[in-house]
Formats: sequence, structure tokens, C-alpha cells
Amino acid sequence: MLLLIGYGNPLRRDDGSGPALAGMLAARGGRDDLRVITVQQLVPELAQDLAAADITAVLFLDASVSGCSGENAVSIQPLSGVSPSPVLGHHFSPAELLCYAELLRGAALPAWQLTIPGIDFGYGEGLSASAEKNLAAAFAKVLVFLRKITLQ
Amino acid sequence: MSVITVTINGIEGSAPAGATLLEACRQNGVELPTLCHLEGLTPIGACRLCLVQVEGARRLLPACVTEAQEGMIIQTHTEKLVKYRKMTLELLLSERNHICSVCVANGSCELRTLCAQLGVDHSRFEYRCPDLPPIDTSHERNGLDHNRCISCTRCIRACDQVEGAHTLDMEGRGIENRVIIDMHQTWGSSRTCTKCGKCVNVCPTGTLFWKGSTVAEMEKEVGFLQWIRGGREKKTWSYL
Amino acid sequence: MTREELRTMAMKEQEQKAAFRCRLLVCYSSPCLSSGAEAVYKALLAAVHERNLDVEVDVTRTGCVGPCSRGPLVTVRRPGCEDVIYQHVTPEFVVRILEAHLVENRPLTENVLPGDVPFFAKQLKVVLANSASIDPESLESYVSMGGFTALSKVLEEMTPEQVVEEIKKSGLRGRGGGGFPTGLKWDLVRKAQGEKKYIVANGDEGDPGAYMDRTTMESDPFLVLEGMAIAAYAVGADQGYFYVRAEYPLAAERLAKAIKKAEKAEILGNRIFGSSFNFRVDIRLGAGAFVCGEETGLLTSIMGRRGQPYPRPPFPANSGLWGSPTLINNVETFGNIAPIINRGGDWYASIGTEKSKGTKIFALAGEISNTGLIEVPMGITLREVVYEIGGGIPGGAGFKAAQTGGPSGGCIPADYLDTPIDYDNLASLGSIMGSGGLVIMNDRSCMVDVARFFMDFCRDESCGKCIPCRVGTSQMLGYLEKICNGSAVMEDLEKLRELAEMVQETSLCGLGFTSPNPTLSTLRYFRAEYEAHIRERRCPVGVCVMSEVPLRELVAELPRRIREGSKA
Amino acid sequence: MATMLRIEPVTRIEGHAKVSIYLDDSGAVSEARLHVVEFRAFEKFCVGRPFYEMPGITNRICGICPTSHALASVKAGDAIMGVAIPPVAEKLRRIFNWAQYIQSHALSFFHLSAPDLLLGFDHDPATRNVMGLIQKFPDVARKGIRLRGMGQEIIRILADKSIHQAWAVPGGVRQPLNAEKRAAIQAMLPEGFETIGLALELLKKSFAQFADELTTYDFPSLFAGLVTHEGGLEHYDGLLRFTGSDGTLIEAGVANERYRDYIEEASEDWSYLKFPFFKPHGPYNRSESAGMYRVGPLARLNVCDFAGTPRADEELASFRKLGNGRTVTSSFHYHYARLIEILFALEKIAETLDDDEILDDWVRAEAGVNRLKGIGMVEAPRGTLIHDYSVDRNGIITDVNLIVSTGHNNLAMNRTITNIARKYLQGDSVTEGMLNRVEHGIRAYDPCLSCSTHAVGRMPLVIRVISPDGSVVQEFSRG
Repeated sequence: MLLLIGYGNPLRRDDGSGPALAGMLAARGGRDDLRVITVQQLVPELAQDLAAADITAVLFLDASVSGCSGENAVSIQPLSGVSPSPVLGHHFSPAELLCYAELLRGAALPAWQLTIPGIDFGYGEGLSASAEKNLAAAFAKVLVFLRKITLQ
Repeated sequence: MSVITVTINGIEGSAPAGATLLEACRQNGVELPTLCHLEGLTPIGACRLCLVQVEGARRLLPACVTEAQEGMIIQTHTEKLVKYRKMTLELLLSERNHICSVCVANGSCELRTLCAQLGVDHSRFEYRCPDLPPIDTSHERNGLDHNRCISCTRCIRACDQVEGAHTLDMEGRGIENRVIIDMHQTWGSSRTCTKCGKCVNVCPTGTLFWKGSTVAEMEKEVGFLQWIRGGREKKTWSYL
Repeated sequence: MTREELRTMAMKEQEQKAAFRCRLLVCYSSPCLSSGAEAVYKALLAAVHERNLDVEVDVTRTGCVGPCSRGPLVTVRRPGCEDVIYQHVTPEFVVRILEAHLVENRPLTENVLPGDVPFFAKQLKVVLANSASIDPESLESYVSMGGFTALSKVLEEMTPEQVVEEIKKSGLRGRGGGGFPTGLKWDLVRKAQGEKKYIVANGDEGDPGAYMDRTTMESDPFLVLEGMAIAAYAVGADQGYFYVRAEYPLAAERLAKAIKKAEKAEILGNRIFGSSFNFRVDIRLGAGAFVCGEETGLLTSIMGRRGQPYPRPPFPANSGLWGSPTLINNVETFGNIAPIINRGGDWYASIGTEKSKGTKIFALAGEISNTGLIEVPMGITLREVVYEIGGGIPGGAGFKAAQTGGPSGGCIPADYLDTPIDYDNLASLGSIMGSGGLVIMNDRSCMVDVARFFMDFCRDESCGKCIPCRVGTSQMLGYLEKICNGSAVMEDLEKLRELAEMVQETSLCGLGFTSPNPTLSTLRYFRAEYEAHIRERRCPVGVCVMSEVPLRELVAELPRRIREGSKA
Repeated sequence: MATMLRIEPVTRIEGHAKVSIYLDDSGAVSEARLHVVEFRAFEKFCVGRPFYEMPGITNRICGICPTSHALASVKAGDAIMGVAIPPVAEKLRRIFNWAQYIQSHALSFFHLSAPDLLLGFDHDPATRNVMGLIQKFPDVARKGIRLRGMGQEIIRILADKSIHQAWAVPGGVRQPLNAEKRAAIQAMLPEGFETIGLALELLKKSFAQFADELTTYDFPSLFAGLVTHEGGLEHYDGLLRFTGSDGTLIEAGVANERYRDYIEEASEDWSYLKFPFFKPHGPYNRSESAGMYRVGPLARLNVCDFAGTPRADEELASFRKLGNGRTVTSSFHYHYARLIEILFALEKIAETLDDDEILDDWVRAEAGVNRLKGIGMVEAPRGTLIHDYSVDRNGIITDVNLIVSTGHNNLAMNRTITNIARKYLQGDSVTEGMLNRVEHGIRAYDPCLSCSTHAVGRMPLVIRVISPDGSVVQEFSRG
């Protein structure tokens, strides 16, 4: 079972592209080996979802501030390295969450992070044209990715 | 009772003569969304959610007030109808300030339930954020919060047609319309209100509520209307 | 009153008027009154009296003459002479008119409105035939022009079926906007089951710039009452309601007087013309809601309820006032009835086009030389109306569009100037005949701004009962405002179009489903103007002030503004 | 002209807080400021709502401590109704609040501060993070997650929802506890005790390596917090006590409704977070830290005379040895205090659940509006939280004043980062070590600034050294 976690704040425009992509994938259906979660931000409790016995891999879907656009702007990278916790927030990075999940399950969990560049992170709903384009590219990319990891 | 034949979404069905299209649809297992309609109150065809397409009719027809005719061919869920229903709900969401998360009717709200059923999770249209009269909690039992009102007039009709008090009415027109108590006074000072609570129970949203209710605490009971009306017709309570 | 007495009354009045050496007719309808007709009339009366001319000269306050922007208007009528019409008459000038015609026996040359101008020549007056000649408050005056002969004729010579047939034969269609065949409607009400039936005259005219019905009611109230009485006879009703909006006090006052006089003369009330036919008319004043011009809204208002439409069917013809069959027609429609009965349905059907018979009254307004009220045969082209009757566009500007049908209508661009005006052609151009408002716009008008203006009207006038109209018009207005102030993005245009279609198809009544018409028709013919507002943030004709910025572009826009601000 | 250094957490979303360090002409630190730039206007939009809706609205101020806001709000509601709520309802609310302490303190300690505290600032930066923590202390890391989860789970058991619940209402609570639910909570407690014992042991061992920080974070101030009528540690109700740095009682027990006589709020134009100060000590003066007081775990342990449970009292005694025997003035020890409070919360929950009375189903009092003002004061994990409502006779809110815990600590946080900057800034260049300590210095207070807004998991810090003419002399970016 692949766990997809789309996170971000849909009320901050392009920041909502992670949950949007998760929603698109959930709506597409057709596969019973996917579990989709959308959240505003990553909190420690999610480690327990990641560590669930039936989960074999995880893909984080997130927005990024790079502002790029085009097909290559969207990237899927394996998760690596861990950074210190945030100074002022009470939320987690995917890598931190993954560390905890691995600790809880006692084994490594293959994980990737997909980032969708955006430009407008102001208050409001809906994505900018650029982020929307990137979202479409990300959708296509995820589908390819999903096919690939099933083959493995 | 004579029976007529209608075709709903390509399937033949029957309905008693004199039934509305809405009744005909529901009797044949086709569910149509409604908001202003409530069994026991005069239908007014205002919310436009039950619009259906009838072959040969120039316009879309509100099922709640259109009488079913022999041989009618009805479409209830065409792409266009579904789209318009969603837009109608989006318009309602944009009209006033609907904040479900802190609403007393969270969980029992007909507007929200319909939105969930039709897949409307936000409104594309801009919030109008109107200036509304303050919440009226001057009544001994009931409260009125204009933020959540969808102007369906169910409360007004229940008060007028079932209770016979006609305490509630509507002032203003168009987007400026507001439910008022008597001649626009506070509910607590109304001398016509019988405190029967029918208005609160028929309100589809959290506009009318029991005072003191907190988030998601309102539970509404609408079945009593038919009971009262049926009882009156059958003279259940007649002592003569 | 008997038919004979009616004839006597007419003859007596005709003889009396013919005895005058000269008749001075002061137009006394609202436009002329608002430009000073009352002072003119008083000055004229005083001057006549002063000169001891009371026996020789008749001074009459009449209905509307037509070229309203030129008022006050005074017509001098002398036996054997052509009428001379003076425009822009002042109290001083009217004395000079009197002196010139009666003392010096020589018409003035100043301020004369030539009678052979296309404004008059191209018109064909049926409903307004008497308007410029009679005193609206005088029963005798109306009778002298053949008034109530049609009513007496149907009562004595025709069965209700024959009356309905005659109306059907005439091809008359409802003048309130929808264009439903009048004869057919009468037939429906006549055949409807019901002990009690009602006649309702819709005088709740509310389109901005339109005043056809007001003028008809003010200029010839008896004509409309006669039409109602004939209708009542035809469908079997004995009670009528005249619904007049309260903003038309003069119309209501003249109607009230007319009803009283007609009742006193036993032309209305019981046993009319000695027959067994009874018909009473009561006036109901509307409180100024546009939606009460919609027939079901009007009916609920008459019944004393909140003026809101209800879904049809059931149609009023079957279930109207208090559930009884009700015939509701527009004022102008009723104004056509007596002429049709008098001159025959065939005569009426010979006027106009194949599917739109007879004449239509229009209120010409906007950027046009001759603003005023005109009555023209159906099928006349827009070009004739604008350039001949209307005298063209003033100030050297070009014609851009004509808005017909008020807020429910659409804008017709110059390409269609040669289209004959009738119900079906207007509908195919995305507009409607409406009640007859005709607003001309020159090339300095911004069509988005025009759409915004009408949408504002519709939002304001929406009754609020159904959601698409109540919230949809408000949302559409919001998007139009954004387009006009520069803060819209192309997505908004798409939302606007989508809403327009939705409101058109799903609203409960005519107000709602026609409210997107100005927007849709301008989008259809002037889309480039909309796009210029959004993409280039520029109003092509410079009407709109683009002071706002789309939220999304604000980030990029702000530094520029700050730079410019610091330079300034 | 002074030079300004700005440390800005560059989140991809507009920042919620940033730090500026001001240098004087000689290049020494004159002042450091913590800017809170999120404006939320809760006080404005609550006006016009009925008071019984307030718990539902105000608990959305925060996603970390919604429970505290809900409790302050329902207590203000109780005051407006003028009722004493059923005793069992009060006990359930207390359990609710302690559960909140467990989850919030666990998040702060185990997830956010533990890498720094247990690995030390001098640990290799590449592994001074969760990964490093897991490698070195796998058991602590694992237990930390479970402890936070346990707090959330108790809240969920009581209120059917762990965040933004609507269970606590003016007059009491909506549903009683049943035997099954009680057993579920009781079953979780032993593991909690075990975890906290382990954490306390590790933390106490680490103090030796933080000698510098302990003194840098040490400054005199007043302390404020609620105490029981007997002077014990209190989190839900009680009297507001102020003490001095030396442990003297300034105000032994102020009734909640008189808080305005002691606390006044000042504003600065560079921060949306207000600056409350102790009013009896004269007018507001930020540079002299007049009227500065601290709230939160450290302050609560300083103001109380005793904890009231055996194990917490034992820990409290050893805690006090770190100070002058009564008062601990270094903000570094907020961490230690937090662990003691978790221990206290576990003990109190266990004790309260033991009594069968807790299963009684009479948990809600009914009343209308009987007072036009209501003040609800609770101890939130981060400190004293005050909800102050005025209503009309129909119960519609006419005025709201909210003093949040982080606000009370505003002056102290500014003071802490000023101290750190003074000690660790070398010339006009910002070092890695200083950055770490600025971060940590703020985190000691566990401020709640960025609630409900999502920021990139990693918040890189960017430091710019700007010369008086405005040009960037040096830019330092990490992450």
C-alpha cells in the first residue's frame, strides 16, 4: 500500500497544490493499493499513519516557492537527510516524520517527495495559472511514477 | 384513485393523478434535492434545486410545483441540471456568511448535506459578506442568526400556515431581504409569537436555533409538520 | 346611458368645439408638465379671459403630442387650417401665439414645429390617435372622438365569442413584452371554469426610460377602460383592477376621475348601456417594485401580499386573483381594443408584419435628437426610427447600439439597423420587444458600463424569492463592476457568462430570466470591449475609470505605483 | 546611524515572526526584537456572536492549544451565566486540560527541543536533528511520539475529536465519561509515567554541557501563574499569583476578575503581539524591562508553594535546587519545568479517575445571562490565558479581550534574544552557534506564533548585515 500525503494550506492559494494533487489522485480511483491523506501541515501523529503495517512506501506532495514552471519544474526526489526542527512552528518536515515512522516500524520505508512550484502564496483560494500548469504536469508525473513503483 | 404513467430518466413509472413531479420522482425512487420545499408547507418553487427537464416544455420546471401529466417524459439529472444545482448551492454559500465549523447546525444542516451530496466543497463566486442585522437572542427560547439564512421562507410559512401566528415575515427585496419578527421588532418583544418552536424545527440551516446551543448541537425535527397537518385533516383532535 | 344618448353626447360636443374660432391645445402630459405646461396653460387662460375671447377661443389641456423633449407644446387648431405646433412654449410666448393668431391673424415663425417632418409623417397612431386632441379628463371629449362606440357595439351586436374572434383575427399580441397572442389569452380565460373572473390592467411600467403606458393612461384613460370593459364582456368578468404604480400620480388621478365619470354616466358599473352586463373597475397602486410588472407578482400585490411572482403553471388564465380565472393585459394592449372593434380585425391585421400586427408605441430616449413618444407600424426598421423619426444622433456622434426592452432587453448593434422591428426579429437578435423602451447609444457609450447599469437595476429590483435571480444578479453585478474598475481577470468573464446562462435558464420569473439579456447581448456583439477592459485594463471609449488592480497582479503592480507615486 | 541585522525565517509563506538585532555605532548589540507579524483580529470578529458560541470560535485561535482556549472561553461563559458547574464536569474539564499539557509539552520537548538538549549545541550540525536523536536515543524518540499521541487520545476519548472539539460548553461539558472510556485512559497511564521518568533522567544529565546558556538565559523578572487557594500548583482555576525573582510574594492571590488592576497591555508598532506588563510597578518601559514577568511552566513552578502530588513534589524539590531554593530564574529551565508538569498531569489524571464519582452523568448546568461580564482564566501549557468577555442582556458579545500566554512572555522573549545576541554575536558576523542559540532561546518559551498556518518544514534563516547606507555587507543563509 502506497501512502500519499498531500499537505499545504488551500487558503493560501498555491500552497494548496499538494492537497489538490492528492484530491485528483484520490478522485481518479481505479487502484486499491493507494491511501491518500490531505493535511494542512505535518504533525507528529502522522508518524503512526506512516508506520501502519500495510504501508510499503510513502509519497509526500507539497508546494514549493521556487516559482519555476514547465515540465521539469516538478520533481520527485527520494527523501534524504534531516534538518533541525523549525524555530517557531509546531510542524514537521517530511524527513523528520519519516525518521519517526521508521523508528516506529523498525525498518526503512521507501519515501519520495514531489514538489509543485508556485508563485502566489497570498490569502485566497484557487491556484495561480503557473501553479495550475505545474499541477497538471505533476499529475502526469505521478501517474508515471505510480506505474513504475508498482513494477518494482 | 386514477394512476398516470410518466417516464423518468428513460424508465417508465407511475404516479397517482394530481401528484407533483417531485412526488412522482420520489415515488419512483428518483431523489431530487430540495431546500425551500417541506412536506406540510405550501410549495413555492423558489430554490430551483428540483428543476427538471420535461420533454416539450420550453423552460426547466420546478418539480415541487409542477403537476405530473399522463405521458410526461422527464429528465432529472442531465449534465446541465446537475451543473445548475451545484451553481445554485455555490451562490447560496457566497450570499451570506456560512461558517460551518462554528455553526450550531453543523451536522444537521440541509444546505451542507446537499453540498456534500452534490460535491460542492467551496464557492467559486466571491463572498458578498453583507451587512446583516445583529443576532436576535432576545427571545426566551429561540435565536435568529441572519448569517446562515438562505431565504427559503420555511419558517415564515410554518408560522403562518401551520401555527397561524404569522409572527415571521420577510422585509426588503432581492439580496437585501431579511427575515423579520412582526413589524420589524426584536423577537423577545413580539406579542404574536406563541413560542411553539415550529419555525426553529423547519429551518434547514442554523439560522433559527434553540438559545444556548453550541457548535453542532442543534438537532431539528421536521416530521411533526406532516403529523400536525395529517391530524388536522383526519380530525384526530376533534372533540365535536 | 343608451347608445342613442352616447351619439347625442358626441354630436353635442363636436358641435360645441366646431363653434370656436380657434382652439389652443396645451399638451398636459407629464413631460410637458415637468417643463412648465401648467404655467403656460394658466397664462393662456388669463390672456384669453383678459381679452374677452372666452367665447371665441377654446383652451384645452390634452394628452401627449409626442416630441417630449421639445415641450411645453401648444397646438393651434383653426377650422380649415393646418394645425400649427409650437415647441418650447413659455407663458410669455403663449400670449404672443394668441395675439398672432387671433389679433394679427398671422402665425408666428419662431418655435414652430413643422407638421410634415418625418417625426410625424412616419408615425401611425392607433392607440394614441386621440391623444393630442382630447381632454383626458373629459368624458364628452373622448365620446366626441367616437369613444365607447366599440363597447356599445359589442354589447348590442356581438356575442363574447365573436369579440374574441375579432381580436384573434386582428393578430394583436400582448404589448407588455411577452407578445402572447391576445385573442388566444382571452379565449383561455373565457373558457376557464370559474364563477368569478377578473380583468387586470397592468400599468406598472418600470423600465428605465420607458413611459408608453404612463402616457396612454394620462392621455386617454377612457380608451383603456373601454378596452377593459370589452375584455370583461368577452371573457365573462364583472370586476376589473387597474394596477398603476404609485410613481404615476397623474395617471392614477386621471384614471380615478375617468372611472368616476364613466360610472356616473352608466358606462361602467351596473347594467352598462342598458344591457345585463356589469363591470366595475378599482384602482390598485403599486409601491414601486419592478417585479410587480411581472403578472404573477402583480396579482399577489393586488391581493395585498408581498409582491413576489409564483411559478406558472397554473397560469392566471386558470387561476389568478384569489384562485379565479384572471385576464391580465398591458395598458397598451387594452388601448388597441376599441379601435379593433370599431374598424375590424382585418383592418388591424393589415398593419405590420406577418407575425406582428398593428402598431407599437416606443419611448425614444438616449442619444437621439428627437426624444419622445412615437407610435409606429410593426416592421419599421430601426434605421427609420433612429434616423428619420428620431432625427439621428446629435453632436456628430455615430450610432452604436439600441437597447430595446429595458433591463430585460438587449443591445442591438449598428449591423442590424435595417432589421424590421417585430417580436421575432428582436428575439433572434438576443433582445426583446419589451414594453417599448428604446434607448439609443452613441459611440461614446461603453457597452460594459451599459450592461453594468442594467444589471444594477435588476439586482436592485430582484424580489429575492428564487436563488438564481437574487444571488446571481448580485454576483453578475460584482463581476461587471470588477471589469469596469479594472480589477477583473479573464476567469471572471467566464464566470459571468456561466452565471448569465444559469440565471437565464433557472430563474423563477421573467425578471430573473431576462436579466442577463443586456450582459449576454453586449457580450455577443461587443466582446472586444470586455476583453479590452480586462486584458489591457483600458476602457475603449474612456467611460470607465480603471482605478483598481486584480488582486493577483497587485504584487507586480505595487512597485510601479509606488514609483509613479513618488515621481508625482 | 545604527546598523540593523535581520534574522528572518524565510518561509515560503509570509513570515509570522522574525528577529532583528540592532547594533549601536560601536558595533555592540543594543537590542533584539521578535516581530510577530500575523494579524488575526479574533477580538474584532467575536463581537456580535452569542457567548455560548465562543468556545467553538476561540479554540480556532490555535491548533496546538485549542483546549486551553476552549476552557478559558467556557469559564468566561460560566461566569456570564453566574453558575457553579456540576463538580464532575469540573473534574472532567481538568482531565481534559491535563491531557492537553501532556500532548503540548511532549511535542515541545521530544520533537522540537530534544535534538538540541540531548545532543548538545556542539553536536555535528548534520546529525543534530531528529535523525541524530533517533540514532542516539531511539527509545526516547519512540516514547516521545507515543506520549504526545496519548495526550491527544485522552482528549479524543473525552470530546470525540482531538482538535477543535465542542465538548466543553458554558455550564459544563456535553457528554459524561463512562466506565469503558475511563478504563481506556487508565490503561495508557503507566507507559506515560515510564516515558517521563526516562526523559527527566536524560535531561538532568545534560545540564552540565549548557553552563553558558544557563547563565545567558538567566535574568531577573517577575513570575505569574495560577495557584490553588492553598498555594499549590494549579492549571485550571485558582488565584493569580505574582512573585519576584528572589521568591518574594508580590501578590499572593488575585481574584481572576481583578486581573486588569495588575496587568496592562502595551503595543509596539513593529509587532502585532501586545506587551503585557505588571501594572503596579510603574509605566511601561521596554528597554528597562519594567514590569516584565514570565508565565508558563517555569513561572508556575516558581509561584506555587508545592505541587500536590508525590512524584511531582519530589521533582519540584530538585528543580528548586537549581535556583535559590525557591525560584529558578534561567529560562533554560522551561524545559525541565515542562517535564515536571507532564509528570504532575499524569499523577492528577490517575488520581481523579480513581474516584467512581467521575462516571456521574450530571455534567451540565443550565442558565441564562446573569452577569454582563465574564472572565475566564486558565493556565495554558505556555502560560496564563485570559478570556475577558462583555455581553448584552441577550448574551451577545459586545467586547472581547484576549491575553494569550505567548503575549505575557513577549518582554521576556525579547530580553532572552537580546542576551543571546550580546553574548554570541562576534563583530558584525552571525555565527552558526549564535543562530542555534537564538532559535533555541525562542523555543524555550515554546511560543505559539504560527498556529494554523503551514510553513515549509524546514525554516531556513537568512541573516543580512546591512551597513548604514543600506547595502548588504554580508549575507548568511543556512538550510
